[in-house]
Amino acid sequence: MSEDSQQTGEETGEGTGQEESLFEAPPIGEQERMVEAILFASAEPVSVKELNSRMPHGSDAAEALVHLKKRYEGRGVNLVKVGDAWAMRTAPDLSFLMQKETVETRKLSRAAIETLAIIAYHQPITRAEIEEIRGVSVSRGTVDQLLEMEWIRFGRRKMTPGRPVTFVVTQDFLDHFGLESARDLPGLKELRSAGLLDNRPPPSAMPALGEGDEDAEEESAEGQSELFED
Amino acid sequence: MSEDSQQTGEETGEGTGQEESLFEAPPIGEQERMVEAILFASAEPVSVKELNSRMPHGSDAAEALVHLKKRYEGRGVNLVKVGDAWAMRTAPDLSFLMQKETVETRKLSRAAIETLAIIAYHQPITRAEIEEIRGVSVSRGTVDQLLEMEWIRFGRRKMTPGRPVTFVVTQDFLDHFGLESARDLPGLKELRSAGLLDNRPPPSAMPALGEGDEDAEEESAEGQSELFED
Amino acid sequence: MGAYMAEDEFEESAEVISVAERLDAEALIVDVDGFEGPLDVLLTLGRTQKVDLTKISILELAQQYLAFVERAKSLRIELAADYLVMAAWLAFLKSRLLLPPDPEEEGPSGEELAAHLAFQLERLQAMRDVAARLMARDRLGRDFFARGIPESVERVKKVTYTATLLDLMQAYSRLRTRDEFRPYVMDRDAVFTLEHALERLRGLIGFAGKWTDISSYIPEGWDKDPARIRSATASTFAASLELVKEGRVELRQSETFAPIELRRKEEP
Repeated sequence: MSEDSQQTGEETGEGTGQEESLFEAPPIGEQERMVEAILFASAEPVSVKELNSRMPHGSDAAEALVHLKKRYEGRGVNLVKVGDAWAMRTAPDLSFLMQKETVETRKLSRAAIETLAIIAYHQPITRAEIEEIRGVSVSRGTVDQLLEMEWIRFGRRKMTPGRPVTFVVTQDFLDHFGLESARDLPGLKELRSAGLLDNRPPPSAMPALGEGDEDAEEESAEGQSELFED
Repeated sequence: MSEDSQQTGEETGEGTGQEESLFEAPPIGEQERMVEAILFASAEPVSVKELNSRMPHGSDAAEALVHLKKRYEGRGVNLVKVGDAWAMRTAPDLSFLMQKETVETRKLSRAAIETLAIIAYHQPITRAEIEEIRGVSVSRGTVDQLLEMEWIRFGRRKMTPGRPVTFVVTQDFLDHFGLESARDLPGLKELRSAGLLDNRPPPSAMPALGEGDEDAEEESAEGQSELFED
Repeated sequence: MGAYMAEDEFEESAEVISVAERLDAEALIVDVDGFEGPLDVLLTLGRTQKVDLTKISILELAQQYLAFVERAKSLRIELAADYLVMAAWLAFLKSRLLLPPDPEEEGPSGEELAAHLAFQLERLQAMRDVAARLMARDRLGRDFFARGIPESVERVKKVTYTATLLDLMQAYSRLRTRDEFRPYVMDRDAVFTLEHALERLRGLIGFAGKWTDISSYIPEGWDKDPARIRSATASTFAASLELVKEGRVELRQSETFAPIELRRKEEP
């Protein structure tokens, strides 16, 4: 190794050197350490010329860089060339580590929970069928959100004209809601006996002016905003 | 390694189901790369806890650190422990290569240096105790300067009359002086075995130097042992 | 401890001190501001004894200190109160050390006081020594260095959505309840189109190997209120006729008003 540096020493050393003979260039392994330390600590990329000027006389930064680059290949930090200078940089595939996530938990929107409920109770179900039950169109955003959460996924296509895709709930969904299977969801009768269905309007009220209608209005407004979200 | 991850595709782990692999810890080699990247990116020491919180679920930063420390042994940059955190630092033997002129080292007064050493070796220590050791009152400016440099901070209050505040040294202090912990302070053992770190209360007729000398009496050796005990 | 000397020795050395000490004291006084208090002065004076701090003669030191203070006074140099307090105390200590112990007297003996002073001096010296060692260590930014281009950690806010089983069931029941009370609303919701019915039947006839009442093909949600039942029944019936025409199903009715039944037509 030291023979190599002896050879290459001439070309790099020529500009600066009056003390050439006094000091022998450090072994290339040492030079590699030096380049490593300088690049690590420098606030800016460092050129080969500057490296040579800071390293002991007779050093060959260019050669040390070749070794160092190899050493950092595939590591969490890589040696990269920036213009005609060199710097150490985090490996691009690890850039996600330079982010600190803060997680905020929010309630699912009403549109999303309704869509989810319909899928859970009727799976496999097409978008048209969901819309049919909800009485309003289902925005892409809502479905995408549920897909992204991995609470629903695509099921088999329906054997009907257009072969529409269906949606089914996932294992994650079952895990989240503590269900063995979607069949374990309580039926309408059970919901009613559990008092979950008694939000019915009083019999005397005019249905058209009742809460059902309000609902529909509210929902369509919601539906719209969903559409503009994405 | 990187070829492998290419093969196994989107998720971090090979192996079983898609949902499961999301929560499978990356291979230890990958974890080592991650710790490397995070520590390289930070000028400040990073605690194991923080490393774990930034790495994928199930990672074991402590183990990755063991591997990484080995990898950087004898390199131009080393992995060093600072309190309960870790940092990458250039090897001290290469200091001659570094550009010191860019680093502003603030001149510390003799009083400040002495006060710092007394705090480091006697922590947690009250102002009165520092004064008892130095035989002179401690100026506000001295303590303020050390606080401002973040080399000392307030510790717990002493359970003595007046519940005086105590001072302890910080992680920055350890980092600056290349100490893994306060136990590694130079000469600590000798001082202790010579009884020079004992809290020997002055006989009652001794002159009081500085203010609150009264509560110096109560100080048991218990205070010291907290930080230095292994 | 060797903190003080025998009396006869002292008498002798006191003479010596007064000569050598005058010069030292003057040198001290010149930069009295440079001292970090009386203990610092005592340490400096102690060094003139040229012995290990553990073997220092406290009596001699007291003598030296008192000479220093006397000298300062004669030079009309104002000493801080701390220095004078120490002088008074050392004078007291000196008398304690020189006079035979008075059994009447309370408090610590002269030897105890001297021992503590020796301890204080030794401790202060030790602290100075380790302070110097500390400052001589390899130091961050001087001997070793941190990353020159640190990368900042970007804060990312991630939102996760959640819902409870109760939310889910309430949402579903809200939807179903609304359907139950849809009958009076004359809107297109009460119309089950022929297209819908055809779509539905086509999807289901694969399973209709046996004769099945076509009313069982009416979708859920259309079997509660009369208007919807009517619409769904009509369109399902029409759709089944369409499928008969296509040759895909067979229909039968045993008598008037009996259920109309449908069956998949077997492949020839």
